[in-house]
Amino acid sequence: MAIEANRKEYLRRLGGKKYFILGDEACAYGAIYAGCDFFAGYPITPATEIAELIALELPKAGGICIQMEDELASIAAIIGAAWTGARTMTATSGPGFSLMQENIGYAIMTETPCVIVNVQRSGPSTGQATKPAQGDVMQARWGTHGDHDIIALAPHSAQECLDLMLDCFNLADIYRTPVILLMDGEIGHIRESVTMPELSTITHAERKLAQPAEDIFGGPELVPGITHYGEGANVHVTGSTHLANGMRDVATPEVHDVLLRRIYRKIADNREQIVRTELDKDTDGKAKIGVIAYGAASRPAHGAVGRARNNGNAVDFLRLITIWPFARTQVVEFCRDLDVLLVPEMNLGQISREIERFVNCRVVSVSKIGGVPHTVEEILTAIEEAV
Amino acid sequence: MFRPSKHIREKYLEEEMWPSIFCQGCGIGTVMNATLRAIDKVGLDIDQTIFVSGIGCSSRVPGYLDADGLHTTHGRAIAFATGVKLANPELTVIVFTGDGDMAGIGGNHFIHAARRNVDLTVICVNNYNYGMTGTQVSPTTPVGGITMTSPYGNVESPFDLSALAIGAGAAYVAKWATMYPHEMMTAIKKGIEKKGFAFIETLAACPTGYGRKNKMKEGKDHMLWCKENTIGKSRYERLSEQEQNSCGKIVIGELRNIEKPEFTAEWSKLVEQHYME
Amino acid sequence: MGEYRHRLMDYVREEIMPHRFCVGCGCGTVLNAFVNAVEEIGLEPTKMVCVSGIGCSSWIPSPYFRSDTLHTTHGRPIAFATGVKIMRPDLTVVVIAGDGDVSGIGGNHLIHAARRNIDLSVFMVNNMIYGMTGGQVAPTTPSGTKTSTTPHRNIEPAFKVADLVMTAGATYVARWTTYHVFPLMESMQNAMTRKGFSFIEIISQCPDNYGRRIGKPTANDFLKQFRDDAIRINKTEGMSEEQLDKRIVIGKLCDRERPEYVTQLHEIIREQVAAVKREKTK
Amino acid sequence: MEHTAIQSTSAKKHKPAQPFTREEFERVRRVLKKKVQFAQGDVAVAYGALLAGCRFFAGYPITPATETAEIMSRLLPQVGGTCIQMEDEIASVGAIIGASWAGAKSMTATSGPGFSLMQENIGYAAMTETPCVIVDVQRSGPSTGQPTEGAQGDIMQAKWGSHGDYELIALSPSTVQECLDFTIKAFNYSETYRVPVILLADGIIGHTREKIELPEYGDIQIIWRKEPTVPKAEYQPFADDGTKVPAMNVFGTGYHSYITGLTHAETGYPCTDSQPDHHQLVQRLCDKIRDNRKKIIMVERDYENSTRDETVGIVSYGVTTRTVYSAVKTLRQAGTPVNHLRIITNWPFPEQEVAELAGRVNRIIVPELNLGQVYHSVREAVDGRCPVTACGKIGGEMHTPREIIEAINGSAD
Amino acid sequence: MIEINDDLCKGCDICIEFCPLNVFLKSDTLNRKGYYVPVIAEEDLCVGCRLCELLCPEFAIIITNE
Amino acid sequence: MRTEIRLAAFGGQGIILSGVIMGEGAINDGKNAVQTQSYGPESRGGAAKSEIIIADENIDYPMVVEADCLVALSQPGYDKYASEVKPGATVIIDSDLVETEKHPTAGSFYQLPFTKLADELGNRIVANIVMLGSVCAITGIVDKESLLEAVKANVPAKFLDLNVRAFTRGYEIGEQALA
Amino acid sequence: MIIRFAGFGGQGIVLSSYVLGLSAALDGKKALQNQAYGSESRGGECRGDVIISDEEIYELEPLKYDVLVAMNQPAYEKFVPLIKPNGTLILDRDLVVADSAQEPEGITKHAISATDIAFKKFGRKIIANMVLLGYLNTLLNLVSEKALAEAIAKNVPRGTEELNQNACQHGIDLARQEMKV
Repeated sequence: MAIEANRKEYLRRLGGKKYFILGDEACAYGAIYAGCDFFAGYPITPATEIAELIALELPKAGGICIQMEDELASIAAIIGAAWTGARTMTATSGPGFSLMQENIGYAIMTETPCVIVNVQRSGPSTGQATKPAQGDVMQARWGTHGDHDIIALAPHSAQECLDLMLDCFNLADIYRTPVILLMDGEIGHIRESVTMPELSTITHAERKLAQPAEDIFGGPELVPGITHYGEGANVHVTGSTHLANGMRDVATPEVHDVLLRRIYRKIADNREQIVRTELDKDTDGKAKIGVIAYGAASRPAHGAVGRARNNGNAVDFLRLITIWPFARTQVVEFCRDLDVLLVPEMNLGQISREIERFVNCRVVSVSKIGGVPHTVEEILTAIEEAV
Repeated sequence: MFRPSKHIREKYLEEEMWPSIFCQGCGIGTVMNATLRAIDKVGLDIDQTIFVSGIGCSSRVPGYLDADGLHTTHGRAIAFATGVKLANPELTVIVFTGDGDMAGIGGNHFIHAARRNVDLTVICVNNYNYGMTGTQVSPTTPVGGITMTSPYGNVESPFDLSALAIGAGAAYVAKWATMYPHEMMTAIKKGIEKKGFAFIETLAACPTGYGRKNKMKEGKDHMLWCKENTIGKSRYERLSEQEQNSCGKIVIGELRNIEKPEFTAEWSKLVEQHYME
Repeated sequence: MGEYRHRLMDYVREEIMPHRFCVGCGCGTVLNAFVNAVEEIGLEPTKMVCVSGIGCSSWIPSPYFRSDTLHTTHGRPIAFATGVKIMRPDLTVVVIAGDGDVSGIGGNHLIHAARRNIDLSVFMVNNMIYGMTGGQVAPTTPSGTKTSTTPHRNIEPAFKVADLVMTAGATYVARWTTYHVFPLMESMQNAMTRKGFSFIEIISQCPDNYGRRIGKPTANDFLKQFRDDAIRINKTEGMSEEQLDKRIVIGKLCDRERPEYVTQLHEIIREQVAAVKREKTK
Repeated sequence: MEHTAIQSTSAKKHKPAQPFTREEFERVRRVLKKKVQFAQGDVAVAYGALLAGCRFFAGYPITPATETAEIMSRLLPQVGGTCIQMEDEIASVGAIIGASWAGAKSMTATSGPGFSLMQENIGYAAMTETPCVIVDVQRSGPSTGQPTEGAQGDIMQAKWGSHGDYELIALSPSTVQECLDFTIKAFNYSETYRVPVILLADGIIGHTREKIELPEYGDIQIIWRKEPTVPKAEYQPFADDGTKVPAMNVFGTGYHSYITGLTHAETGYPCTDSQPDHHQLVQRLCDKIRDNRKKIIMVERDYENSTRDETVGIVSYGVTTRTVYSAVKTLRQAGTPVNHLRIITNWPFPEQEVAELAGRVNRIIVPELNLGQVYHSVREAVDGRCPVTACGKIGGEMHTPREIIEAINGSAD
Repeated sequence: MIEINDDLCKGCDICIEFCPLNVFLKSDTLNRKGYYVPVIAEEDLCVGCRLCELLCPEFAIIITNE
Repeated sequence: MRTEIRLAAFGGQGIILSGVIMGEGAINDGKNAVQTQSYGPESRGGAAKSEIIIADENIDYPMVVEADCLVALSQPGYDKYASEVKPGATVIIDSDLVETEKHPTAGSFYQLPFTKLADELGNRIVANIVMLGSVCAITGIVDKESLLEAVKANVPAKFLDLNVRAFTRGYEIGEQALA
Repeated sequence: MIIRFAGFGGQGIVLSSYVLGLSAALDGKKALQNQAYGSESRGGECRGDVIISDEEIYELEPLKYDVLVAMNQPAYEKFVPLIKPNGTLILDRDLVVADSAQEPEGITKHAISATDIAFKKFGRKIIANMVLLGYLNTLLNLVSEKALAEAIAKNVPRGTEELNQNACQHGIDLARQEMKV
């Protein structure tokens, strides 16, 4: 979407600067770059820093930040704001994310573009409040009731927190769906060098607008155009099963079937357009061992792969940037010639189970919980054991 | 007024957990102190006293006590406590909570429990901000207050928690500050003895959080501020209407004490009528 | 449809009329009063956003009122509306929902919005019951009443929601019934034209799921009671709480001024944007 | 008289249902009246709960689960229990956890949107090992979807809906009688393993009326949580006695236990800074279910003696099973050998049982009232042994037997 | 002039009960939904106070100035 | 022997209760029965459907595939389900609320004034019980006494007499129609 | 190079690690900074880690480190065994009683009276961390002094820039003296 003048002014000042900042803070800057107009949140460790920086900086760029009375209200407010045409987001962590589940379902059902950042911490329940984890991966996919699909991305560095925010907002607008940035407390709470991009290098996807009198909840396209509030179209938005024109019809099975399958397919059918991975193939191309990781766990994993190669072992490495929809094709391709696949994660093996569904090689979950990320050494040991 | 606290310490504190996580000058300790003295005065059987809390600094209190404690999810302490009380009405249930926990995320449970008049004693440490997460704006942050999420000054009006409790129907409501520990203790004692929903709001310092950002760097700064900015209920009532409107002070004291049917007692009557022999 | 067209049909989504409220349901009357109020003040429905939650009265704007409408999750309409209002302060944002929705599950959002004094008009249709799910006890159900989840009797006192909202800090609060349609309409006009958080509690009837249980099976039973029990706020002086408990206090309960939330929020943004500009020119 | 009903059942003994005496049971039976009834699934759930000794119910109205709350509110006072309608679902699950610690077997019932709201506190119950039963009468979602239509769309949510790693137990009934029986089972599992148990009913079975028969004393087993036997000073509320399920005290009995959703040591006190402690705790929470999967997992097998090449497999659960029974009969009459595996325990997932089926059939189809959820778990368990086809249906109507037969005939191509 | 739309009416009788001048009367005509709709008994009595119009939950009554 | 009955009406006409009574009647007969329903979120006036399956054996699939008997108390209900009946099925409609000349495939077709009859009895709320009586007489699926017992067990005590009269009246009309 | 600062909350531990990491970033090196602290805002266990490297940094929370700056006794006792062989230990002599038996063999140990200096020379105990930071940096030649000065200037409370710079400079001087010796 077009950037308004105030924000251009603000971003021009930032462009090219290098900051040594938290992943959380980079995420907040990313949101400002992405044109976030409205942020609503509620304090929760370790995501609070996002809200704090946004509260400080977003007004300077002409955007609005509000702290709501709880997480339920936060996501409700950003959905409401999204229907006025605003780019909106909230940020939270596990317990707050659990509270948001009902309204995430609402955003999916009403095809509301918005971004939800979940800085994952060690659970279940309040668990280790200040410690990182990757335990909400499956929750991001299945946390709300009923059938749906979802887009979720996982950054592995502070810089990527910024970069992926742009992707999140763009994907949300392109596919008219809530997008989840699955950060983790580790990446959120490390400080690294982050380069603020030049304004000219930023691309903003356009939210497709519906033609007058066009249906905004159906029609021939998988992703219908949207019409915002206040334009005289008398838009009707409901989380109940609805017809293409937005009117509620909760009794006709076909209406539900058509609606839900389209909402599901707009992500499933576009999987290849959405999915991003990062591949580091062993130069020999003979590797029989592979490692797949994402987010914080991918850092030591990548380091361990490098060390293993130095020790003379051929190992391939694939990093999942997009977690949902699942990078099925890429993972199957990656594993085709492997004997063993290692999947280090900071949970009890959530994605490794997902991978197991699609590949034929042996999948070893290198899981670690308790709020401390893997060390390079630990993953290296796992690789060497696999050899 | 205070006797040496050794007695209280030995009687009620869980040694293993001390020292507490509270910052220097934090008001929570004072409130806990007053609470334990009140319990002692009432002569509660500590075995039959359950402490329930949510999430936040003040919600850590039950962890420091040698008693049954239920440290729950954010904002839900009163809901959990309702379950405890209803399942076993003979227990004394005390909820320890903070402004953000109780009136922010948990505001709904607060007003509904007050309406139902469930026999709980809710002690709310109001320190004007979310302290544990590092000083964010809360529903009690004064207008203009600086926090990490209101860096340009808070534009929202704060709740008067006690007024809200009265509006929702609480049977006993008192507001004090850590500046007035003895009165606070008496209020908590009356609250515990009250058959019904009792709410005791205590204004407290958060020197590291709200205090530091708002010129009350030390615990005592807040206490002095309270001295300046509060007025006893009876004195307030003696003022003319005009004076009341212009004095700009926080009214403290026992704000409400009424009798009304209590939930578990009413339920017992119901059971009495319908119990199938 | 029928032999004539109602003069206010332009304001409703005619294609889905007649509406689906039960016989004699007060929601229809509230919709009627609301549409009249909108017409009376000449408000363009295209300059309005109506937000509602889950429950029978949430259907008043959604789908029946022809404006932009947001039909949200249970209890959350005020939170959704907050987002809409902040981003589009120029639009009139109205929340119409029921007692269970606004003061039951959504009580927290209600008191916080009142505290913030955000420029919303909240019209709460209080039929004293959860009607859509078939008649369960609500926070507004009078004590002693038998409902489907208090089959023996309700032992909880009812919320006086308007009074609660007042203590939470709302700047305009009124209470009317579905019998008092003319003052209700006028009050709605006031609410929608003033700045700040306005709350109108509309005591309404649910003949089917509430009335039948309490021996008031028709709308008229309720309306007669509303007519007889109602007492204007200015006539309550000197009455004891006990006496008042038996009556329905109607009228404007408060109308006061306090800075409005969204205006101040936007003020901060103007200041900060200006500060960035100054910094640049420096 | 028993004004004391509340007190005698909880305060004095602190064991509302333990021992669940014959006298108590008979009282419940008297309250429930006729032995053979024509009742709804939701009602049967309430009956099951009362027979299992449930003495506390907290809920919030939601279609299609409301009837359970209505029955509980009518009958609980008659047996001396307590029922409250809370201000929302978050509070409801909070209250039942509190009540469980105060010594009552407790339950709530909801549907999709409410279930989503409960997720945070379900995680709390898992973390604090609080026995409680949550009934999710699934309806068509996401969001408000089709409120009055049944569905099976919350299966994955039941396992993954709260944040972090945890295990719980979920059962799905297919008849009204099973709504009753499995609710009793749910309480037994929850007391045995100190875990929240989800009864995954659905709007169809919840609102269907069928013949049920109430059990008599001695017909069923009622289990009460393991209580501490060590002296109070030595008691640690989360210490593993070798079974991975710690003994549980009740509030007000002088054990002075501290219960927190934070990562805690065996004493119950928080220790959020230690990686090994967290690992040990969460691993145990998961293992206590995983290690006992043989005892927990229930399936129903209907296998034929036929060669693998010609046999088709069907995996079903919940109400969909009813259609499959019909389809299987027709298929067999037409000469198609079918092996039917019905999953009763949805979580933990019966991986071995599904794998075993995969070894007997040339393909498996999974009919369910969603876009394919258990299908994923089946495919994972089958692990390439045979092709697996999803056969999802959404919109609020059940598959017809014909649709399943067509899906099977279609999947052969 | 009073107009009643029979198709919209659900026969709740509010207009009959609360018309200050008893303009309406219950009929024995069932409409398509099975409700007995009101009829205008004494149109001349109507003073156009619009109470029935506003009270009607169904938008079934309209008073015009004629 | 499996018999499928479908009742279609507006919400509020009491057909869900009718279904319950019919099912319970079958249970009283010693048979198995399943009763299901669907209705919109509004309490009154929406489309409502109640289905009963009665069989001697266990009932697997609990839904109606092709109805042996359709009873329609509303025009939309009739329009929607008229075509989904077995060839030769019994179709019964309320003559005041459903307009149709005849049913194309029905084996037998009855137009009976349930609502009117109920009004004559003094309360239209018992139209559903009148209907039950007629259905009982016409189809004979459930024994009359068993069904009457179920009626008595499911109506408020103070309306017991009215309901019994309604049932009896319905039964008479049904018998007359058969004749 | 992996450096851990450890002490209790309120000693400026996180700030020290942040300033050092930022300096390295300003020098154009790869730098990663991480912290851990308990739930309490003050007085709890607190640590800040910095990793400085010319190459990509993969390790997020290393188990062993090259340098430990210990600012209280519990931190010393907890982390001293985790110093790599040939690593460096720097401690605040005023707050830590060293016990050689616990220390891994081969490490180099430096002790200065940072808190005492901070209080006596500059009147503020709180800037002991700056003394240690300057000392550490010069001793091990981690980042350029220019970058360090810039990082300090940007991140200490307004009005205390000079004080902090002076404290840091004092640490630098201490190290220089020591190295000359």
